[in-house]
Amino acid sequence: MRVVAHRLIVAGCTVVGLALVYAVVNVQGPAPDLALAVSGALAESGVSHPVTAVLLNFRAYDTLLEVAVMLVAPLVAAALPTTAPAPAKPTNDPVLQALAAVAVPLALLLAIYLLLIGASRSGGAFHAAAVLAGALVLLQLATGRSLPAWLTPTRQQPLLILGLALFCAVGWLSLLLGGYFLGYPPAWAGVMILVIESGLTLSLALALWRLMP
Amino acid sequence: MSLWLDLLLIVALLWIAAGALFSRQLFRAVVLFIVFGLLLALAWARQAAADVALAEAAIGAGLTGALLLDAAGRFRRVRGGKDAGGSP
Amino acid sequence: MTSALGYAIAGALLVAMGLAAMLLHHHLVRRLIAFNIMGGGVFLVLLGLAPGHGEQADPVAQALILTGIVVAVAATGLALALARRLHQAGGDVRLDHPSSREDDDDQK
Amino acid sequence: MIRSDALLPILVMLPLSLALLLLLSGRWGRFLSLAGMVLTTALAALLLSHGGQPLHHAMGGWPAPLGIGLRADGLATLMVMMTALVCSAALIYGEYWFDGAKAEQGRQFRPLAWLLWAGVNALLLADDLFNLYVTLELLTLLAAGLAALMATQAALTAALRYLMVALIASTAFLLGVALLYGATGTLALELISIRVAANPQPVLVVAMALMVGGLALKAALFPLHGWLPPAHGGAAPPVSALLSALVVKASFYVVLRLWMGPLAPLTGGVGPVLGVLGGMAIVWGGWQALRQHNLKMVVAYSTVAQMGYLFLAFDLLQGAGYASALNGMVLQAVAHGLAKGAMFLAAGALVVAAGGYRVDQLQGMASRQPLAVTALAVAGISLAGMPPTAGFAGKWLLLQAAWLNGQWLWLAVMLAGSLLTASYLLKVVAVTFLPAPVAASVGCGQRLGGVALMLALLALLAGFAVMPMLQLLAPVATTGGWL
Repeated sequence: MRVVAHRLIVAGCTVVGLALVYAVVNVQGPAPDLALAVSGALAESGVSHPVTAVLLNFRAYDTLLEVAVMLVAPLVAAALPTTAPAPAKPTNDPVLQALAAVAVPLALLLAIYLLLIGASRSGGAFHAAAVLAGALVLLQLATGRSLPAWLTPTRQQPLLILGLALFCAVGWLSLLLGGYFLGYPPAWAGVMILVIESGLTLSLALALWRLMP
Repeated sequence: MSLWLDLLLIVALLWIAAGALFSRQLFRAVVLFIVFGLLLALAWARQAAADVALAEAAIGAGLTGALLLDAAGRFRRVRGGKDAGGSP
Repeated sequence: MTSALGYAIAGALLVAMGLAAMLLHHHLVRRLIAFNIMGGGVFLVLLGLAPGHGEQADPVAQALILTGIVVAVAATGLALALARRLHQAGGDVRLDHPSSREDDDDQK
Repeated sequence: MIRSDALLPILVMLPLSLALLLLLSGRWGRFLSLAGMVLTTALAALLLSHGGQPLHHAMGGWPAPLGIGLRADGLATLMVMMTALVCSAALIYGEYWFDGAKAEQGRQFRPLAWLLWAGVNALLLADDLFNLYVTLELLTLLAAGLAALMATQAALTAALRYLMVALIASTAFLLGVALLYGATGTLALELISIRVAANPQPVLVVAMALMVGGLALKAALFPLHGWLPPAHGGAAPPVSALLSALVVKASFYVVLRLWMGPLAPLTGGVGPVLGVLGGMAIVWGGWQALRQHNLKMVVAYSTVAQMGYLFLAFDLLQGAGYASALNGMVLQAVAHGLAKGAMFLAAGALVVAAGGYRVDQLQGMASRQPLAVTALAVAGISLAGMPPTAGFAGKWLLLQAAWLNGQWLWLAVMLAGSLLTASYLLKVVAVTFLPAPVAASVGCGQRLGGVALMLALLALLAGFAVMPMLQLLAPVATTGGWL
């Protein structure tokens, strides 16, 4: 019975795979007019890197909702408390500690660098946040502590929602001034994007860190 | 020349993915998944998608890999004493 | 252009392989590996088919994939948070049907 | 001065911003939530007052192919209003349900429920394919998190199973998005419709199968419904109401949107498939609901059956019956949302009062929990499609469509489904009138039942608003939505 089910699954997935390959090979694509539209509007977007322009200006609303998605997991995890958080156990590994002493400050610098160059080259809030979260993981592994003790989960809440809150605030402001949602004035777009991205870096780093057990 | 490199990368991607998906040992599967993430980052870089390559390496391979590694260790002994990972 | 198509085909195959693994395995960690590999395959298709432009890959497709990667890690994190709680409550993280629980799917 | 079409982003941003505020506020959360409820429902009513005139807002001020649009027509407007009513009822109910020992869970429920409200509104108003994907994922993760909120082993297992199924479905949907993007070079729904119509490539059938299949899985269409009863039946009652009334319906709504828009030239062979599966869902779900001994499982299987009507109707969406079928579908979706929400809320009240989940424990409830039993009965009348409810109007229009198209089999299946619905609900309601065996009862106020009754009465009242609702839908029904 079970073997039959397995064979059926394998056969079904083979059919799916063939159908997908057929589709992928035969799709006739149109002219790349959307990419041209992106380069055409790039000058008004406040940044010079097209991917950042799409993420934080042209399709910023997607990014806003995505940050909300990112918020769900830490919130649910907080709502389902495990009985006792495992006591932090510092690994007394001198190599790891030496590594952390060098790598963590470097990661901090790298995160700031990634955040700032996002406007003109590959980088931005998501990459910076991932590096920052990685640094926190390393710190935790090496020393058994990462965030300062006073930053309890309850007190992390404002930091966790900072990025989304900034995003919303800019959106409300643009609406209340009679414009479109998240419609930045071109002169201010660069600054607005940097402010939002800075908040996002901190919040996303914390959210990613909180996914870790 | 570069076409061969792409072809090699594609074969490696599929090969490593098969290992990550169907390896008998859970731990090995997770490690292969991390390797897959790094190869995928390489594939993004080959396709001139630098932003995606960076994110894939940091988030796809790094953070997801770390999460899965922890989980593999945590859930290796399933209730009832059976070893779900299948490792000896 | 041909290599873009090659990556897209690889993506299609990865999706099919991931789907098979997702259906064949019951252990949550294995399913999450499969989910993430399927996701990688979808992203390969997305970029491979995206209308290209110049020396940089389609910026819209790149932005969509970045969003997708973050959503995938959020889903993985949520699933593992639920699983840790379930594990603690004495539940089984192999989400198979109760009737087939005597089989150990990883020992076939 | 605020633009008039700013209403659309505000309908998303107000619930989202409130969710953030609720995460920070302690004691004031309850009042904040109440005020937000009134405000958001008033805004939904304001959208209703536009009378189905299509509203459009370009997010970021970037017009469609480059930016993301929000759009509201009569269909979206009705669904936004239904969402407001169900969310309000669930939130008020939550204030009473999560008290005492469950107060901590209640503090977590509030922001998550508000995020869900924002997510549903975002999905209903989305005019962009990838944006639809992001909102679907937001709803999926929220639904799984909310279903797990009770933190029992059964609830956690059901939530994880649901999450795994839903993630496969999301991946399939996203692959469909990738194919459509590759074929049309755009994500704006209207532009995709135009380009697909201009060049309906056969490969797009694969994209369609992936998207419709993924969404059907998320909407628990037979035979992919197995995850639903444990997840919806095992959650806290206000959560069950949100999941059954809104989250599964969101997936159906996306199918309908795509069906009338981008996928319209490709739907030919798919309608009958959805019709058959929907018909089987009606019969199988109804039959299972009749067999259940657990009250919440009766209600959960009823969702499987009622979603069957919505999918069966895709096969009626053709020929002479097109307009009737569309109107019937939307009315059925709205009526089911209100009635099913009320039913889960009433079931929660009865379970508390009876001290158990079994139907046979409900004896004597008609006198002890009159409000909850009335809510159950009124909601049941709407679900079974009896006049004068909106459920009646919806099912009547669906029958009319089947009649006009000469699809006699579907006519028979839908009538049989109504009989099944009436039987399982009558069975439950009848038990509550039996004399109670022992007087020993768990103390429980009437407030939970009262909230459920309010929502049930709204389902009844919607029956008197059928004509205005059809007027709202008229432009959608004649033009097929986008074009």
